[in-house]
Amino acid sequence: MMGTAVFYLVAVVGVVSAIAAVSHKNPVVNVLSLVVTLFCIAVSYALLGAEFLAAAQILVYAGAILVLFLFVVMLLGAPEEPPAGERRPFQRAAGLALAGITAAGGVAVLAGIRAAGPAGAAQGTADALGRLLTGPYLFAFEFISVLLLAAMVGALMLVKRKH
Amino acid sequence: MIAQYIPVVLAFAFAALVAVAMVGLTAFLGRGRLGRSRTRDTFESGMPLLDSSRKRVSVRFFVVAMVFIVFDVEVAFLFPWAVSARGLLAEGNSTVLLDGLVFLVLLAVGYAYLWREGAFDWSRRGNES
Amino acid sequence: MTVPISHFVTFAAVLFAIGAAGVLLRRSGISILLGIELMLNAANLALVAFGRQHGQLDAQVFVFFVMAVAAAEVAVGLALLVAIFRKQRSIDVDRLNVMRW
Amino acid sequence: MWAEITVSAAKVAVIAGTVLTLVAVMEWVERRGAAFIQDRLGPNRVGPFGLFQPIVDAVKLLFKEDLTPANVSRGLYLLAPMISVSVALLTFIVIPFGAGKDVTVFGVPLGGVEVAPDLGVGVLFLLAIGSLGVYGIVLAGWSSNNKYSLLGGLRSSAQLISYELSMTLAVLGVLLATGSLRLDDVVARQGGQFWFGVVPQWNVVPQIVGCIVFVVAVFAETNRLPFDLAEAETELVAGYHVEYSSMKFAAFLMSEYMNMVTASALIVTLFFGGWTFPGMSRFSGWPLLALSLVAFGIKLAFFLWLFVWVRWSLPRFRYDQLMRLGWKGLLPLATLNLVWVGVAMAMGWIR
Repeated sequence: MMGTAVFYLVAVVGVVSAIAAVSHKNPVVNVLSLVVTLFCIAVSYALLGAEFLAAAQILVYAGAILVLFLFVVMLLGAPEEPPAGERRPFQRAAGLALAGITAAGGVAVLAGIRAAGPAGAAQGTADALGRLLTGPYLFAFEFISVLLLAAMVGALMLVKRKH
Repeated sequence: MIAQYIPVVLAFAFAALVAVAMVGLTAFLGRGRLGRSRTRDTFESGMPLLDSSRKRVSVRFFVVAMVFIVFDVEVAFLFPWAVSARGLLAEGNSTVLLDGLVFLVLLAVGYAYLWREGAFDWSRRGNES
Repeated sequence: MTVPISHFVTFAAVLFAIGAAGVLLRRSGISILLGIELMLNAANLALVAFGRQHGQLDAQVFVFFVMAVAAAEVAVGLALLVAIFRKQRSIDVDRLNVMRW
Repeated sequence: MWAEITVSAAKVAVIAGTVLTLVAVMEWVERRGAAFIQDRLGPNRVGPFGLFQPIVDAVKLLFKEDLTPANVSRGLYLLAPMISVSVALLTFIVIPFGAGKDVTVFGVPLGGVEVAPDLGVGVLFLLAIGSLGVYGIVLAGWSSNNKYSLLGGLRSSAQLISYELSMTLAVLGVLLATGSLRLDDVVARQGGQFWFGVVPQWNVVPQIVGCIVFVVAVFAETNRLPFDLAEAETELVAGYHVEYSSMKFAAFLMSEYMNMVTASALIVTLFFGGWTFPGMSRFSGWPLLALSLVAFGIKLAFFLWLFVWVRWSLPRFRYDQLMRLGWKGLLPLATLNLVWVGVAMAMGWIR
């Protein structure tokens, strides 16, 4: 029951901060709210038995990726959202409608799986994940390195000043 | 298995309590005399403030952070490998260490590229914004 | 644990919709990338929840890979934003309507 | 259930209380140590040898005028020191400070002098939460709306993330040799056995390179001299906390010292056998617990003194030197250490 209480607390906090993350005007607040949301997702992972993933989520997402976001916000001098000038009203309505459809679709999918409860109790320990990574997913494991290498080269080329 | 998180929850509560107490206590005990405007000025070595301090900063910070997230993800992938390697080795899987070595070699290629491009040279010209 | 899996998935769906709304409605490039991150994370959460339902760990490995892909996406995406900001002095995506400059 | 929670809460209170006391002691040691190294007396008015100086300092800081500068982003400005303190208070919960697996309190197993002994992710929790410490610094720098703060905060956060990689890679070497994320297992593997009958099987012997990398990296992570580029009084006045006063300033100071304690404890645990000591197999139960605490305390004291010693002996790096050392020096060394551990394991040199 402690897990239950924690989950609903985390869900509410996560949703509220997610709304702040996409709607607040100040980009620094956006990034920080997303940190809170990602933290809530990490707690959900822990509740789902994915303990390693929870730690990796904080280490990689909150500790690295969003730091990069924060650096970019400061790099650009914390730009405010430009005034909503040229954008036509129907674009805004269409955006909201699409988001609504997405949510409705998610809920519709949910109705199908409501019957089943928690079945397996496979624990996502680092050891178990390591065995999968070096076993069936070995190629993907090695290839991730190549993907990140490509991303690194690309990003460096983009920000480099040409002389 | 949820039980393993009880101390973590308690520690979070304790940390939050201490943090709030520290900032709250000083606000409570250190009241009064507020509002003398000069003391609340931004400190610029005694100079009056000339302009905003929210400047755009050098792109080199971005490069460092970008390189960091790439390597951080790679290191995160090494954790499960490192933890399971010992057990797998004992079970007779002799190539598991080689898997990690290949991963590290691929990482080293990226590292060598960054070195050549001068991403680690803070004072080299041409990197700054 | 007594929380049904469907509640985790509902949480994920709501987060996904919020992220989608952010991507569709905001005009600053940073906010759009943040929205994409939120959507990716919501998908990850759903994946972990479904993986739990089936008692399998493969979903968690997938999520781990998604994290790596997200890191790569963020590195390149933000580098693009920095490059665009240098040319245009703005990260308003509505003004990105020129093919070359 | 409730008994476990009570024991856990008691452990949080006792261990955190000890660490906070150590922070006060370290403040005194730092000032007296500095005075000793510079051949002067140091604080000597309050109590014997000035021992009560930290208490006086704390009271003074508590009653200082609570200033919030005019141009700051108020919410973030208040949040930053809170993040720093919370992160510092959370990181040491996975460190085993002493034995006690076979001890029970009121019928509840104590599980060692460690707040969260059953946490599966072990040291990864410490690394993950520790990586959030960047936010405290970067937010302090940005929200203060001060050029010194902004530069200090950015510099410091870039420094933190640069050295975090080397630190993590050095930890990975130990984890690879141990095959577990839990620091309990790391300690258990190092205790009780000897090479050639005299050299304890501490990780520092096969992984001396990793140990050096780790020590240097945690010096940078704790923002201590020779890596205190964030403060750099001569160029940045005080870096990211220049706009902070009273207890908010003390929060940053305290988190620095707490991080120092955690870092020293981590060095001891990962590379120097943790709480193990020669001849410990003859003891069990409470005597073992007490002796293990003493052993840990002695090792911890040495590394804490090392922090003070180095601070007053070495000059500060220049920023480009710092980055060069981190990226071109420590990172390859840490990777080589990892490869070496792998090779040694494949050859059967490390069992």
